[in-house]
Amino acid sequence: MLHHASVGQRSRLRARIAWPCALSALAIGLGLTASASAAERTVTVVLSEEPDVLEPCQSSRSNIGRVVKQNIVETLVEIDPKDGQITPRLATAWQQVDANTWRFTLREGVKFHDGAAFDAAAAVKSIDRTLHATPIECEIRTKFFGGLKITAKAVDATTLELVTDKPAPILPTMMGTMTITSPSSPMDKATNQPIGTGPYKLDEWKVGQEITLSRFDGYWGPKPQAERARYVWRTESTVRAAMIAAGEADIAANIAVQDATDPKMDFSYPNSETSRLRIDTTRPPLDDRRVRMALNYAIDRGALRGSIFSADVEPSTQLVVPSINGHNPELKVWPYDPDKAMKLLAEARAAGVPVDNEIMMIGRINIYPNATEAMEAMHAMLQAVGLNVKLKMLEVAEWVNILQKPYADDRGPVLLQAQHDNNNGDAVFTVYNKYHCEGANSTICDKKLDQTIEAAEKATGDERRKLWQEAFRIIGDDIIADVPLFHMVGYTRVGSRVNFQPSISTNSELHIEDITFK
Amino acid sequence: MMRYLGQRALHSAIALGALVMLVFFLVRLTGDPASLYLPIDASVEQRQAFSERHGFDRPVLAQFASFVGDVLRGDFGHSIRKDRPALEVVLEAFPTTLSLAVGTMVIAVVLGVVVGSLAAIRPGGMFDRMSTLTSLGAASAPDFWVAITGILLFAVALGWLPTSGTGGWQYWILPLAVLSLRPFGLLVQVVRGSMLSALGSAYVKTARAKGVGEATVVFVHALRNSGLAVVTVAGDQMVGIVNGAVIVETVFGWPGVGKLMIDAVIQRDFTLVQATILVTATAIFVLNVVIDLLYVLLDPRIRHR
Amino acid sequence: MSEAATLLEVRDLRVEFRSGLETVHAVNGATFDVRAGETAAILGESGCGKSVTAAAIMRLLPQPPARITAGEIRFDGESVLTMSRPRWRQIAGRRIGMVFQDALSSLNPVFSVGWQIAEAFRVHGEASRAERRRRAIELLDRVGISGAATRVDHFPHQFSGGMRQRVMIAMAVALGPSLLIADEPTTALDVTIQAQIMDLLASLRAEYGMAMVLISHDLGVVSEVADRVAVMYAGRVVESGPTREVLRRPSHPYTLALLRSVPGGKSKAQKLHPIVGSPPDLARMPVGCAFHPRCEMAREICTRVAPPCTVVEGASGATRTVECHFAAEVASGRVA
Amino acid sequence: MSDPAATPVAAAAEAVQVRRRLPLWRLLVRDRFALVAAFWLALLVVCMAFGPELLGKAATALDLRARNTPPGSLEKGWLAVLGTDALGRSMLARLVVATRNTMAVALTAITLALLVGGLLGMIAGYVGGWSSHLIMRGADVLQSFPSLLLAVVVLYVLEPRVSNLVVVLAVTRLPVYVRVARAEVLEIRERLFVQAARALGGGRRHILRRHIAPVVAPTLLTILTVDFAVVMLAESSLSFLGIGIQPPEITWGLMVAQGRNHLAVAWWLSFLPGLAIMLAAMSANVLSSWLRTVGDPSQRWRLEAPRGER
Amino acid sequence: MAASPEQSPGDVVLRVEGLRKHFTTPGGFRRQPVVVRAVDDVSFDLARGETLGVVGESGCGKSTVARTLMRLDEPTAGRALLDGADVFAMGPRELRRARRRMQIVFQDPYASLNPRMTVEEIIAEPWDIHPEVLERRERPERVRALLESVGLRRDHAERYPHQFSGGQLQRIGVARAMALEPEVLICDEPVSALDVSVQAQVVNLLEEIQARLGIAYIFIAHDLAVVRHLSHRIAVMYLGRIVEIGPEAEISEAPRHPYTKALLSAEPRLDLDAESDAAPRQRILLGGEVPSPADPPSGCRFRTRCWKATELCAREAPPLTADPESRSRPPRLVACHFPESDAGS
Repeated sequence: MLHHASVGQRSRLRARIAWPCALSALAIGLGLTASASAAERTVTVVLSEEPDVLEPCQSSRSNIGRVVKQNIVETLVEIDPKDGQITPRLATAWQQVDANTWRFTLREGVKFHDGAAFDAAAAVKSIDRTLHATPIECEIRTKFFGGLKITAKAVDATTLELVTDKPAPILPTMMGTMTITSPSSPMDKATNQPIGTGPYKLDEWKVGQEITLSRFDGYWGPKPQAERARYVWRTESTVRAAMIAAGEADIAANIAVQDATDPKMDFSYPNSETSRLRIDTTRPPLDDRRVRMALNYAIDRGALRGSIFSADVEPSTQLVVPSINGHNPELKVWPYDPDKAMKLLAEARAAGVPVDNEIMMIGRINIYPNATEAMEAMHAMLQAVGLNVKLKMLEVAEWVNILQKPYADDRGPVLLQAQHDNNNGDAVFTVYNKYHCEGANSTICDKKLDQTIEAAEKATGDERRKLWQEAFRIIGDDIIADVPLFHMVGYTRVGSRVNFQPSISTNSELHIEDITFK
Repeated sequence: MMRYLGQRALHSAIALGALVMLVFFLVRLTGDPASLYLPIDASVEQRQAFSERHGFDRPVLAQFASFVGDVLRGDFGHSIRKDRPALEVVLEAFPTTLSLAVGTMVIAVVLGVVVGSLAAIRPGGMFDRMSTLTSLGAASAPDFWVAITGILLFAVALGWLPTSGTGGWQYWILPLAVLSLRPFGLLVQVVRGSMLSALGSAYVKTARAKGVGEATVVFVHALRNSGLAVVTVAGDQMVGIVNGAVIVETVFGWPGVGKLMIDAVIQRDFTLVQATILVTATAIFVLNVVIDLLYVLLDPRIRHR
Repeated sequence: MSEAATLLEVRDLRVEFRSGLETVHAVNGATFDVRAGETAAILGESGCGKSVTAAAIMRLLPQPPARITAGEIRFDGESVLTMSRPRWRQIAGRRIGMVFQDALSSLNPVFSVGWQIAEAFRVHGEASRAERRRRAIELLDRVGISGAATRVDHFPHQFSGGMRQRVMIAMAVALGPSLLIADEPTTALDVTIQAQIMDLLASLRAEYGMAMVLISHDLGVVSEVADRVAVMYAGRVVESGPTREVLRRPSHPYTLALLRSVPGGKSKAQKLHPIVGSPPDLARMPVGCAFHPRCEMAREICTRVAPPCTVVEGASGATRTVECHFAAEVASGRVA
Repeated sequence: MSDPAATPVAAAAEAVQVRRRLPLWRLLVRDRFALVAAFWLALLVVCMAFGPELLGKAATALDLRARNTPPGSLEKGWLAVLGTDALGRSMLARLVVATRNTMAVALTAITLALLVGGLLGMIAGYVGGWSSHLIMRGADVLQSFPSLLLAVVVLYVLEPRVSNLVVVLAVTRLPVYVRVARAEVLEIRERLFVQAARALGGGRRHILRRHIAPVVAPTLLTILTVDFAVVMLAESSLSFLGIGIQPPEITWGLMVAQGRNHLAVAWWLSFLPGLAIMLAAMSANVLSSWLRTVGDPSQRWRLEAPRGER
Repeated sequence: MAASPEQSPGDVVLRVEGLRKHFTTPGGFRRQPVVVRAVDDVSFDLARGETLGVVGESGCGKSTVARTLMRLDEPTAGRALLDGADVFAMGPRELRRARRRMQIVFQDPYASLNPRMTVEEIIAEPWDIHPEVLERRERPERVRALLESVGLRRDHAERYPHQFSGGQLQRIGVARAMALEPEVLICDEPVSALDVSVQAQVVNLLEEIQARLGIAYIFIAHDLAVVRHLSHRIAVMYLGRIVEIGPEAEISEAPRHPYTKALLSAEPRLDLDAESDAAPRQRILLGGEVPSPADPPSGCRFRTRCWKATELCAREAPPLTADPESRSRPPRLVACHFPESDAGS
C-alpha cells in the first residue's frame, strides 16, 4: 500500500498512515531504485525460505521445486494447472500396454546440461535413482510412489517401459512428479548440483545468500527471454513485498494477503490448497451428525472471505479443487445459519448428546496466512452458537502428531485446522489418505465409503471420476467429516519490469521460461 | 594470570560439556524428526525406515555415546535437512554472525562511550536528559519491530536503503542499526554511570590540580578507568547479540548462525542444533578469554594480581 | 617574624552545598592569609570546612552541588575565582601544587606513576618525552623512592602507602610551585611513616622555597611544623595567628577545649575533657556564635550575636585574630 | 547503674544530629521522568488488576466489518479510539486486557528468578565450597549461551504454555541474580556489622536472615526492575518466533508479533503494543535508575537538590 | 585513673599462648602459594579488670589478634584460655556460650552497625542470639537502660544509625557489646575514626564502664597517646610479634626495644610546656617501611630498620625476655638483643 500510491489514493492513505514524510518521499525513492536493475535480463525471485538442498529427488517439496522443477530438471509429462490434463514434456506420447504396463515415447534431440544425451537408458537410470537409490532421501519416492513397485526398462532409445506390480491407472499423472536427471548424477548420495534437461542450468548456490541459474543454450524447447535467474529468500512476507515495490526483486512467489495491496503488482492464483477443519467423528459430541451440521452452519464463510481470507478464495465443498479428477460439483456450500445451528444443537442435547463437552480447536501456526486470526474468528463463531470450544495453536511438529495416526486414545473431541494440497490431477492423492478407514490422516471409518474408495482406485476414466464424486458425496453430505472452508489462493507480486502469470502450480514450481520482459 | 586463564578454560570446558549434554537430550525430547522431514502422508514403515537410517531408533544413551565419540574425532555429524556435514554448514554461517556481532559492538561501543561520556560531563543537563531518554528507548524497543518498521520506512517509503539481503555497505546499515540499539542503550547508561563516579574520584581531582585540561580529564583519565565497565557490559551484550542476530537474520535474510540454529531446532535437525551450539559456545568461550585479556590490558591491578 | 609578601589571600569565603530542602553551609566566611615561604596550617575537626576551603582554592569544588556564594581568593594578587580557565590552568600544577590525603585513590590506578608525574610536565608544555621521563625519575629519586629508574614504570597499587604519598608529593612539586597545599597528607599513614613524610615535606619546602598550606586535624603535627595556624570551626576561622601563640595561649574557647581533649598530658590519672555534644549541623547553624551550644563559657550574648573578628596582641608582639566575645578573658585564663 | 547524668556524655545526647532525608515519594515527585514512569506502571497495575474483567468481552468480540479501523477516531465507538485489529476487535480493549498476561508473565518470571537466583547466590556466597562451585558453574552454563535459543529449545520440549514460558524466562534470567547475590554476599559478609553479629555468636542462618538478606534485597530489586523490561522484550521475541504465548491468550508481545503481518496496511496493530512494551520497559528502566540514584548516597543529592540546579 | 590492679596468676581471665595466624594466598600458575605470617607466636595474659593496650603500625597483626581471639578468623595455632577453657578448641555450641563472656567493639562505628536496623534492634540482637540471657518482655527496658548508661537518650532506641554522629554510634556499639555483660572486651581501634573532641567522650565512657563493671579490655590502637592514657599495660607489636610488653609507665617512660623507642619519638606531640623554641625533642626517624609479613627478615624482624642491628640480629631472633630492671610483676618483657637501658639513650 505504501508502494504505488496514486495521487487519488493519497488522501485516503494519509488517513491511515501516520507517516506523511514517508509518503512525500515515496515517488523519488521508487524512481531511484527501480532503474537500478533494469540493465540486465536477470529475473530475481524472492522466496520465503532457502532450499535446504537442491536434490532433484526432493523437488516435490515446494521450496526446492520452485527453483529446480521444470527450470533445471524436467519431468516426462506435465499436469495442466487449468484442468488437470496431462501434457507432454520430455515424453511426447504414452500408452497403456496392459493393466500393469505403460510405455512412454521420449522426445528426441534432448540433451542434459552436462552434454549427455537424454534417451530411454538415461531415463531408466534417473527413475531408478529416484525410486531405488536408498542412500538418497527422496520425497518423490515416499510421497507418490510408496507401496508401488515399478520396474523401468528401455525398450529402445526413445521408448521407455514402466511395469508395475499392481494396476496403476494414473501412472502418467504420477510421472508428472518424476524429475529426470543426468546419468552422471551420483547414485549413492544426494547432490546439490542438479543436472537436468531444463531451460536453465545451475550456476552457483551461495549458501545463505542466493542461487543463480543461467540460460541453457542447448535447450530443446523455445529459448526463454530471461538470461539469468537469481533466487533470494526473506522470511517476512512484508519484506518480500517491499522488495518488489523497491525494485530489488521481480517476483515474490508468495506473499500474504494483507501485503497484496496493489492490484497492478499482485496476482492471486488458486494454489491448489484447500482448507478445512477436520472433525474427529469418533469423540462425543462430534460423533453426532447434528452437531457436525451445526458446526458448518455456525461458520460465517462470507465474513471470513475478504477479511481474514483473501477475497479471491472460493468457499469449498470438498477437499479437492474443481480441476481435480473426481471433484463433485453437485455439493453445496454450507450457508451461514447460526439459528439453525443452535436448533440442531438443542435437538442433539435433547437426544442426550453431551453437546457441552469441551471441544478442542487445534490450529497450526502459519499453516496459511492469518491462520491464527482465522482460528480466533471461528472460535468466536462457534462460541456464538453455544458450543464449548477451546482454542490452542500449535507449532508444526506438535500439530503433525495430532494430524497423523496413531491418535492418542485419551484424546477429546478435536477440530483440527488443516489444509490439503492436491495439484496432481487425481483425487486418489487425497481421498484414501484422508478418509479411508486405514488412511493415515483419517478420522472416519465408514464401510460404504471404504468400498467406494477401493473401487475408484482400480477404475479408470469416467467410472473412476464418478466413483470419486460418490465418495465426496458420502464424505460431505452423509458423514459430514469436515468443516470445509476455502479453496485457497496465493498471491504473487510481480514487479513492473516483467510479465508473469501465476497459476495453480506456482506454489510448487515457478517456470522462469514463462517470464517475459516488458 | 596464566593460572586464572587456565582455570577459566577448565570452567568453560565443563560448562560447554554440560551445555552440549543438556542440549543433546533436550532436543531429543522435542519430537520425532521423521514426522517433520517426511511428507505428511508417509507411512509408518517409511517413518521407521527413516529413523533406522539415521539411528534415531537406538537408545538415547547409545546415541549420546557415539555422538561424544564422533565429536572427539572432530566429526559433528551429518545434517539431515542440509544433507551435508553439520560443522560445514555452521562454519559457513558463522562469519556472517560474527561480522554482524563485531560491527554491532564497534558501533555500540563507540557511540555508547561518546554519548555516555558527554552525558556525564554535565549530569542533569540538556544533553544528559536527551541521551538518557534516547538510550532508555533504545534499550527498551523490541528489535523485530524496529527491524520491520525500519525496512518499511527507510527502504520502502524513503528508498534510501535496500530492504534486506547482503551486499555493499548499504546493506549493513539497517541490520547493524537494529542490532546495536540495545547494547548502545545499555552502554550509554553504564558509561555515564561509571564516568560519573570516575569524574568524582580523587584521581580526577589530582589531574585537575595538576592543570590537566578538561578534555584530557574526561577522555583520558576518567574514560580509561571506565574501560572495565564498558568491557564487562560489551562482553555480556556480545552473548545477547546472538539473540538479536536470530531476529535480524530472520528479518533481513542474513545467512547467520542465529537463524540457522532456530531453523534447526524447528526442523529437529539434531546434529545441526548440536553443531551450532558447540560452535557458538566455543566462540563465547573465546570471547570470554578475550575479555579477560582486555581486563588485563586495561587494568594493571589485575595484571599484578 | 619578618613580614613576607602575601601569597594567598582568602577573604570571607562562603561555600554552600545544596541538598534536598536544606543547604549545608560548609564554609561560612573563612578568612586567612598565607605568606610566601611560610607553613600555614588549617586546623580543625572533620566537617569544619577545611578541605572544602582547600578545594575552593584549587577550583576543585564540584558545582553543583557546591556553590561559592561569596568571598574572594587571591593568589599572588590575582583573583582565582574569576580568572579564566586557561589562565587558571597555567597556575594549577605549575605555581600551586596539591597533595591529597588518600594517595591510593588520588593516583590514577591505570597509569604508571612515571606517566602521571610526566603529565605535569606535559600539560605545562615542558620538555620532550625522554626529558620528561628523565625528570620523573629524578623526582622519584628526590622524594626518596629507591630504584626510581625501574619504579617509574610501576603502577600505584604496586607501592606502599608511604611510597604512594611520596609519589603524590613528587607530582605536586614537579614544576617547583611557590605554594603547596597539603590536605591531611599523613592521616592515613602510620606514625613512623608520617614522620618520614613530614620530614620530606620540610626539606622540599626549604629546597624550593615553597609556602605550604597544611590542612590537618592533628594538633601534634600542626604544633610541630606550622609557622602559623588557622583554627576552623563550623566553616569559620575562629582563631588564627602564630602556632606557638595560638596553641600555648588559646584565645578561643574551642581552641582551648580542643587542646584539653587530647590525651598525652603528663597526668594520666586525670580524665580527658571532651567537648560536649557534636559539631553543629551545618544545615542548621545556631544563631550567634556557632560554638555556643558546646561552649562551657557561653553567655547570653553568644546565643544572639555572632562574635566579631578581634585582633589580639600576643606575648611576642605578633598579632592574631580571634572570633569570640570573651577572647581576652579566655586568653588570660580567667574563664575556666 | 551509676548516675550518668552528671557526665558530659549525657549532655552530648542533647545534640543528637538528625540527618534529614526526604521521604521517597517526595523524591519521586521531584524527578519528573521517574514520576511519569511510576504513574505509567501504576496505571498498568490497575489494568492488570481489573482490565480483563472490565474489557474482556470487548477484547474478543469480532467485528469483521470493522476490521483494521485506524486509530484516532471515535466514529466506531470509544473502544475503537486506538483502532481495531484484523478481526475488528478493539485495540484499546486488547491492550488493556493483554496487560495482565504480559505483566503477570514478566513479573512472575522475574520474581521466580529473583527468589531462586537470590537464594542460590546467597548460598554460593555465604556457604562457599563445592555447592558454590556447582551453582556458579550452572550459572556459567546458562549465561554462556544465548538465552533466546535456550528458551526456544526448552519451549519445544515443554510446549509453549504460559507456565512453561514463565519458567523458561525465569531460568534464563537466573544467572544474573545468582551472580549479583553472590557478589553482594561476599562483600556484605566482610562488613563490620556482620562481623559484629558473628562475634555475638550469631549463626549462619541468623546472619543470612537478619543481616545479609535485607541488604541484598534492595540491590536485587533494582535489578528486578531492569529485568522486567528485559523479560518483557524476551517474551515478545519468543512470540515473534511463534513459540511464546499462544492465541487466544494475548500479550503485548504476541500482539506485536501478530500485527507485524499487517504492518504494511495497519501499522497500529503492532505499533501500539510495541509502544506499550517500550513504554513499560522504559518506565521500568527509568524507575530502576531512579532507585539506584536514591540508593547511592553520592548521587542522591541530585534528586534532593532544588529544581534547576541539578 | 585507677592504678593497675594487683596481679596474681589466679586473676588472669584470658591467657593467650603461642597464637599464630598464617594466611595462605592462593598459589599461581608458576607461583608458589605464599604464607603470610600475620601473627606469629603471640602470648600474653590479661588480668581481670585490666586494660592491655596493643600498639603497632598497620600490618603488625594487632587487629588479627583481635579477630582470632573472637574466632572471626580461625587461628593457625595456639591457645586462648578464657578462665581455663580454650576458646580456640571450642565447638560451635561452646563458642556461642563463650561469646557471652568476650565481646568486641570495632573501629568504624558507621560500618559496624547494620544501617537497616533500629538502635533497639541492634542493641537487642545479642539477646536474639542468646535468648536465654534475657526474657523477651524485659528487653525494651534493658535496651533503654543501656542507652542511658552510654550517655544516650531512651528515645534514641527507635532511630536508625544514620541519624547519629560517629561518637554516638560508637557508644551504641559499646552498648551492644555490653548487652551480654562480658568479662573481656576487645576494643579494635574504637576511637581511631573519631575526631579528637569526640574521641575523648568514648575514652571516658570506656573508663567509666571499666570502673563500674570491672571488665578487662584489650585496647588496640595505633595512637599511642590514647593507649597510654587508657592502658595499665602495653604490648608493642611489630610484624606479627610482640616486641615489648609491660606496664604502661615503664614503657612510655623508658622504652627498652628500639622500635618502641622510635614509635614513641615519632609520635607528634603537643609540647605546650616547653617555653622556648630551642631544643625540639630528639626524633628517631626510621628508614624504610615495614617489610612484608609474607617475607619477614631473618632473625629479628625489626633489624632492617634498626640503627642498632648487627650480624647477630640477622642470625638469631631475640626471644621475649624479662627486663632485669623492671620493677613490676610480672616483669616487663623485651625481645631485643641490645635493649636500651635506663643508663643508655
